[in-house]
Amino acid sequence: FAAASTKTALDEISALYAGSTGNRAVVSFAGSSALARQIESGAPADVFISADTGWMDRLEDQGLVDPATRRDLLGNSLVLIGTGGDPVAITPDLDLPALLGNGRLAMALVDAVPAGIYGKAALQGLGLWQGVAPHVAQTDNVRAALALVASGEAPLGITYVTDAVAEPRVTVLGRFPAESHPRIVYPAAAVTGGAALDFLDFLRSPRARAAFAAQEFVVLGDE
Amino acid sequence: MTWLGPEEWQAVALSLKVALWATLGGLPLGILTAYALARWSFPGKQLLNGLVHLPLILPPVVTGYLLLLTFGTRGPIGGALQEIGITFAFRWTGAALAAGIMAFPLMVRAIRLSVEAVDPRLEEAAATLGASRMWVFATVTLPLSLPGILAGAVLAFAKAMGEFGATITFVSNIPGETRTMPSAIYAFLQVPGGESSALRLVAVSVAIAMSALLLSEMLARRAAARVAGA
Amino acid sequence: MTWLGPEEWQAVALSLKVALWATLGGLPLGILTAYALARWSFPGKQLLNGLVHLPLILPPVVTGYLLLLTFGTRGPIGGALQEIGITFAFRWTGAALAAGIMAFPLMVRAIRLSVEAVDPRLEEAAATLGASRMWVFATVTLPLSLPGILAGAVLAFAKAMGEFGATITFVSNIPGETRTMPSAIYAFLQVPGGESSALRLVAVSVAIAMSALLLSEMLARRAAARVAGA
Amino acid sequence: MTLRVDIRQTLGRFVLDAQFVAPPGVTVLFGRSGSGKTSIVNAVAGLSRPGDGRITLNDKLLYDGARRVFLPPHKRRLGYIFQDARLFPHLSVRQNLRYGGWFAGQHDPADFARVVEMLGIGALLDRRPGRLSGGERQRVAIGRALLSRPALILADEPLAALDEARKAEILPYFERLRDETRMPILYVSHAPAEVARLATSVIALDGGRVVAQGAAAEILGDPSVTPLGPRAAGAMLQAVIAVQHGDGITELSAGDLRLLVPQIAGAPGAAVRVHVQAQDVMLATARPEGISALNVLPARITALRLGGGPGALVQLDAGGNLLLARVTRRSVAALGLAQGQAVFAVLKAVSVARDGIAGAAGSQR
Amino acid sequence: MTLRVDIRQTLGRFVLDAQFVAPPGVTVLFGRSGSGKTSIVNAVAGLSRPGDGRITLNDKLLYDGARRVFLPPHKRRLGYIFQDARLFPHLSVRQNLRYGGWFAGQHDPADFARVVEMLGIGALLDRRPGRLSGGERQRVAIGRALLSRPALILADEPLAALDEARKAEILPYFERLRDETRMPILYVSHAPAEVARLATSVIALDGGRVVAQGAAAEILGDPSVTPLGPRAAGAMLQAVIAVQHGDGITELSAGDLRLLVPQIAGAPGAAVRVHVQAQDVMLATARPEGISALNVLPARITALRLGGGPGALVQLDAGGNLLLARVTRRSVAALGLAQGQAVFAVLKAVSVARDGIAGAAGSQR
Ligand SMILES: Nc1ncnc2c1ncn2[C@@H]1O[C@H](COP(=O)(O)OP(=O)(O)OP(=O)(O)O)[C@@H](O)[C@H]1O
Ligand SMILES: Nc1ncnc2c1ncn2[C@@H]1O[C@H](COP(=O)(O)OP(=O)(O)OP(=O)(O)O)[C@@H](O)[C@H]1O
Ligand SMILES: [Mg+2]
Ligand SMILES: [Mg+2]
Repeated sequence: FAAASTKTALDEISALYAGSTGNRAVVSFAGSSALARQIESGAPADVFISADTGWMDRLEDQGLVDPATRRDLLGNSLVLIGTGGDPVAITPDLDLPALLGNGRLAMALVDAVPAGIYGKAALQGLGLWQGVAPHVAQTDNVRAALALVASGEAPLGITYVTDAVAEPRVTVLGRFPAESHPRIVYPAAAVTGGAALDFLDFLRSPRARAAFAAQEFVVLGDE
Repeated sequence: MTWLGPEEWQAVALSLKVALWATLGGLPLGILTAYALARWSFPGKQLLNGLVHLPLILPPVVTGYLLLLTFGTRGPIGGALQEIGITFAFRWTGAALAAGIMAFPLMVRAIRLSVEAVDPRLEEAAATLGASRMWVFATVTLPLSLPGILAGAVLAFAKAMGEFGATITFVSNIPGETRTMPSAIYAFLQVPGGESSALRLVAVSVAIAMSALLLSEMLARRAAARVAGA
Repeated sequence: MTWLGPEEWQAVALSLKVALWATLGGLPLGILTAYALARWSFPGKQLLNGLVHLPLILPPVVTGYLLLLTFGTRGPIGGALQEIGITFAFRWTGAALAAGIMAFPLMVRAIRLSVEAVDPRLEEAAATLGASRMWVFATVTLPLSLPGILAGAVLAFAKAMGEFGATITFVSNIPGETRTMPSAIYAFLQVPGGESSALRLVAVSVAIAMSALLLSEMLARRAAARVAGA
Repeated sequence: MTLRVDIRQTLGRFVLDAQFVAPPGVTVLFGRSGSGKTSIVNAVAGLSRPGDGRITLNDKLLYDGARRVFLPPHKRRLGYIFQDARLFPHLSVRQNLRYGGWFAGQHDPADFARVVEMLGIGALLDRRPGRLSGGERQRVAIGRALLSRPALILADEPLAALDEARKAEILPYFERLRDETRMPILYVSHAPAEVARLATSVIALDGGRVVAQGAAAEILGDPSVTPLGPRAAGAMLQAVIAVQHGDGITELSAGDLRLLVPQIAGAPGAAVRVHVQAQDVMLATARPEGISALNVLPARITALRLGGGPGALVQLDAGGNLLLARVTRRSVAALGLAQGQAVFAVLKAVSVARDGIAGAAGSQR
Repeated sequence: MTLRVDIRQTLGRFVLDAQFVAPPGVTVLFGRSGSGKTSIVNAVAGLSRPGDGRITLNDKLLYDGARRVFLPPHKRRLGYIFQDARLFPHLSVRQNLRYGGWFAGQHDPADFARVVEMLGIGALLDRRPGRLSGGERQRVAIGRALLSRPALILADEPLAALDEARKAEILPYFERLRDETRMPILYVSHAPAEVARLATSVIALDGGRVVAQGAAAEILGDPSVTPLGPRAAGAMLQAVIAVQHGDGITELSAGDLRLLVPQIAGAPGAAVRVHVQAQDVMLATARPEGISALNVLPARITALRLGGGPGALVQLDAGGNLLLARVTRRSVAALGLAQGQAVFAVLKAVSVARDGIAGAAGSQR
């Protein structure tokens, strides 16, 4: 069970995994919250890769995942995107409302979806949230925010870098400083009673790392 | 009531507004489309029929995305409408449009079934009495299709109350503007422990839709009793 | 065809299976419910009516969540059913259940409208000719409700083909088991560059639903022509 | 086999309160439009539930308000011919006709063929009812009811939509049903000819109440009751065929009377029923000579009733038979007609037209 | 004002091919069930589109197959009384009645009241049609058509569902329409009494073709055509009221004839039309005495037609009027009847009953 945003990389990795071990990895992609609830309801999952730590913490509290196997698998960073335009430096001095004009700042749900939560935290950390809050258009996932920007509906948006680089119609205007928001991590853990520990290990193999990196994920590791 | 915060009340009010507009605004077009599909034959009829069903077939996200492309400020229709002052993007009107479009197939089907059930011999009788096609429609077909129109309206209203995927994709989720109940519920469900807040909103939403349902049943029963004769 | 990968074909086949089962499996219950709502009066009728509409009103995610809670392996009904060997959770059967439940209100409404339009005087005539209530239903009411049954079936099928929110929430998105077309489309849309794959699936899904629609229109037209007399 | 009806029912502002007994044979219900005929038939059929009362068919209880018995329509074994045909639009004519047979459990092809033939609907069998003409529809409805093997026939103006020729073809079938089965037939009709020809007993309704009931001969021959209007007043003679003359004339004998009528089928000795309309009977004080009327019958005036209008009804005893004659008051005065007087009743053979003659009730042919 | 119809139309396996002209007054269409009467009426109404032909009302072209003209029904200004009433179930009786008026643009309360009164539907005005009786429904349908201020009335068996008394009340209204307006009325009926009373001209249909047409007096008085069956054969006399006698007898004069009939309203000099049925006329070679029949008319036999059956039709000239008598062949032989012979036609006053007398076509009252 894996957060939907990891699909491209995980598809590739599971193919590699099948090739190298002969075992097939079946990956179910959905929102982290849905997956977590399903695991709570007894879903036949072996491995859970969450897009944020909250749901993983909850499962861990309930003893549904094996804390021993939990590790932070991936990292990501937030960027400000737009369609064309000059790069900006994202500092507390950034005048976002001016950049937006009448437009909206597209973000994922700032209280619910990880990318939104991180984005809000970053803006708050930079002291920009107050000014920009009334202009935020929230979507149910990062991709929808990206689509708003790509279609020109919103001049600016905040997404993961992994999403931004894959959409040719948007350009990255600036990266949020890593210290402006909590660390973005994708924790992975084995579901209690699940089998495929070797898959979890495989995720940290060099080939898997390469696949993740190709999608601009920051591969966190044992370093 | 104290158990809903002001923001939540705002979502309730907005949802009501959106659902009402989606229903009432869609009704004339829905009736027209249903009538055309039931009674006329014209080239492209099956195309229209397919088009009407499209929002049902497509995953809502796709519908929302398509709406964005056509009715967005840069979209072909959205751009044109904006010139005459109608904006959908990020407005509650857009939410109503999305809800209306998602509800449209349900509405059209219900009305069409009722129109098809109207005895054409009564329409003929009206014509011999001097009623033109439009008058026949207004005085005979329309009132006799009332069960379907009511059913269509209530289905559309219920659907509009529950619509989420297309809405949030098209007009996102802006508190007070496009943050309808389903968006709010969704947001609550995304965070660990948000279930109870979501539940309260679900309860309100169900209560509203059920009232609409009961109302429509009452109206339908009254209409049926009148037709049965007293 | 070469432009769909094997996984995608799997999703298409699965979606078809799920939608067919959701439609055909739901039909008997849908007809019964529609008939009961149209012709009987019993205590709790409005409750049943409300219950039927519930999946329409609730955001799909909520429906999916409720399904998960009741029909999941740890849920009260799901647990009981599992003991007798029926599992919904994370099986294609669960996807069919979710799609069927989401489509149920549409189906029931359409059938109910048609049942209500059947002239009760014909049912009376059948009774005087010796037909018991069940036979009247089978030989008069049912065939005369055909337009609504067809409409209900096609609406349900289309809805089932497009159903996503409740399905993914209830049974997740497991390739080959519960990964229907809409889920696959969703997954594609979640990742950078997946749009074109999503588009292909959308096209297939639309093509299938449209074929079903055309088929139903044809059948309906034939039935109508027969009733009009030849 | 007898149908007993005793019901009270309120329909909107209309109150039905009817008691009557329908013996075997045809019981004709008549009365003005809106007098409650269809409402009664519906109650007997079980399509409406009276507020109170009791309906029995032989010893089968169909409805009892006090004991809360209500036999559902499909258990009543009825053949109901509706005023509005109510054919099943999704079934072919053939399937419509066979519908009742499915539940009666048997299908008799000979019977089917006979009914189809009589109703002239052979060419329609594979059509659907949608585009049938009004009369065709009604004929199919008649066939459907007859073929359901009912224990009781309810016919609500079954022939109103039909032309005279078709009526003349179908009426004998109802006569045969009346004569060959012991089934009660409740028959709503406004047509004097049908009433005269079919009725075993007659029930007149007005405003939901029974205002007159009795044996047909009695009611129709009673000068004080002219329920169907003066044209329908007349007497019913029970006769047997005496001689079949070669020139298309049949000689009947009724009591001491000999009556010449246009040819009717039947061997000598066969019983027939003749309805002689009062207005077709002329009275003469002396035997008229050189007239075209073939029947000049010696008779005695037994009653004389002057109406409010210009007419008068004269009841006669002609050779032991009751006859009615309708004349003007002026003639009563001119001829000095009085009770007990001997007169001649003059009756044209052609006046006793085909539709006034019928196989008698209970005759064994 | 004249309606001209010339149409060919194929309906399933039924082929309609009818040409006729309906002059002002009532044109009665009759023929067996399924002979195409309703199909013709529908074509005139514009509810079906014939394959070919032409329909005109006066100089207004309603349909022309060659020139592809088809006037939609709502522009034809029709009052169509349907065989199946077709009331609007969602409207009250009052609204049904007023429906046509909305489009005619005027509502005449006096007219409305008069029609409601005549049809006896005053008590039903606020009800919906759902639970009306069959006859009530038909009466409302008649009212609805009459109140739409039509230029042409199409009546498809309008009175079939009604009782005799009600018929007798409504028939005069159609007569008045016929006599007071120049509107053509196309009237489908099977009832000889209605035909005799209303028809200005008559069209007989069989299998979709016109088999006989002409003025009513001509067709009904022609011994070789008995379109409604022998009972309906008869002659139509044009008469004027001569004397109103005190005893409820009205004396009419027609040509050189004096005729006594039951009282009919009208001042002396008023024109009336009398239908004398052939079977009500008795022939005598010598003037009979002491009989109840009030009319003994000297006449001369002008034609004699022996049918295949036991009957014969005798055409008479009585004081310049054509009369028909139906007698048995046996009487023809017994009395030695022959063309040219002088005889007496004996006719009971009561035989010329109310429904055989009507204000004459075109009379100015
Ligand atoms: N659309 C149609 N398709 C096939 N057959 C038709 C159609 N319309 C009429 N007919 C047939 O044409 C014939 C004439 O029908 P029509 O209704 O004109 O008869 P009618 O003279 O009015 O008879 P009735 O007195 O029974 O009402 C009937 O046999 C009928 O079944
Ligand atoms: N359910 C009802 N509610 C109100 N009024 C009713 C109802 N059913 C019948 N009536 C009225 O009761 C009266 C009797 O109706 P019914 O149908 O029995 O008349 P009918 O004798 O069959 O007349 P017809 O000869 O016109 O068919 C009518 O005036 C009718 O309008
Ligand atoms: Mg009736
Ligand atoms: Mg007809």
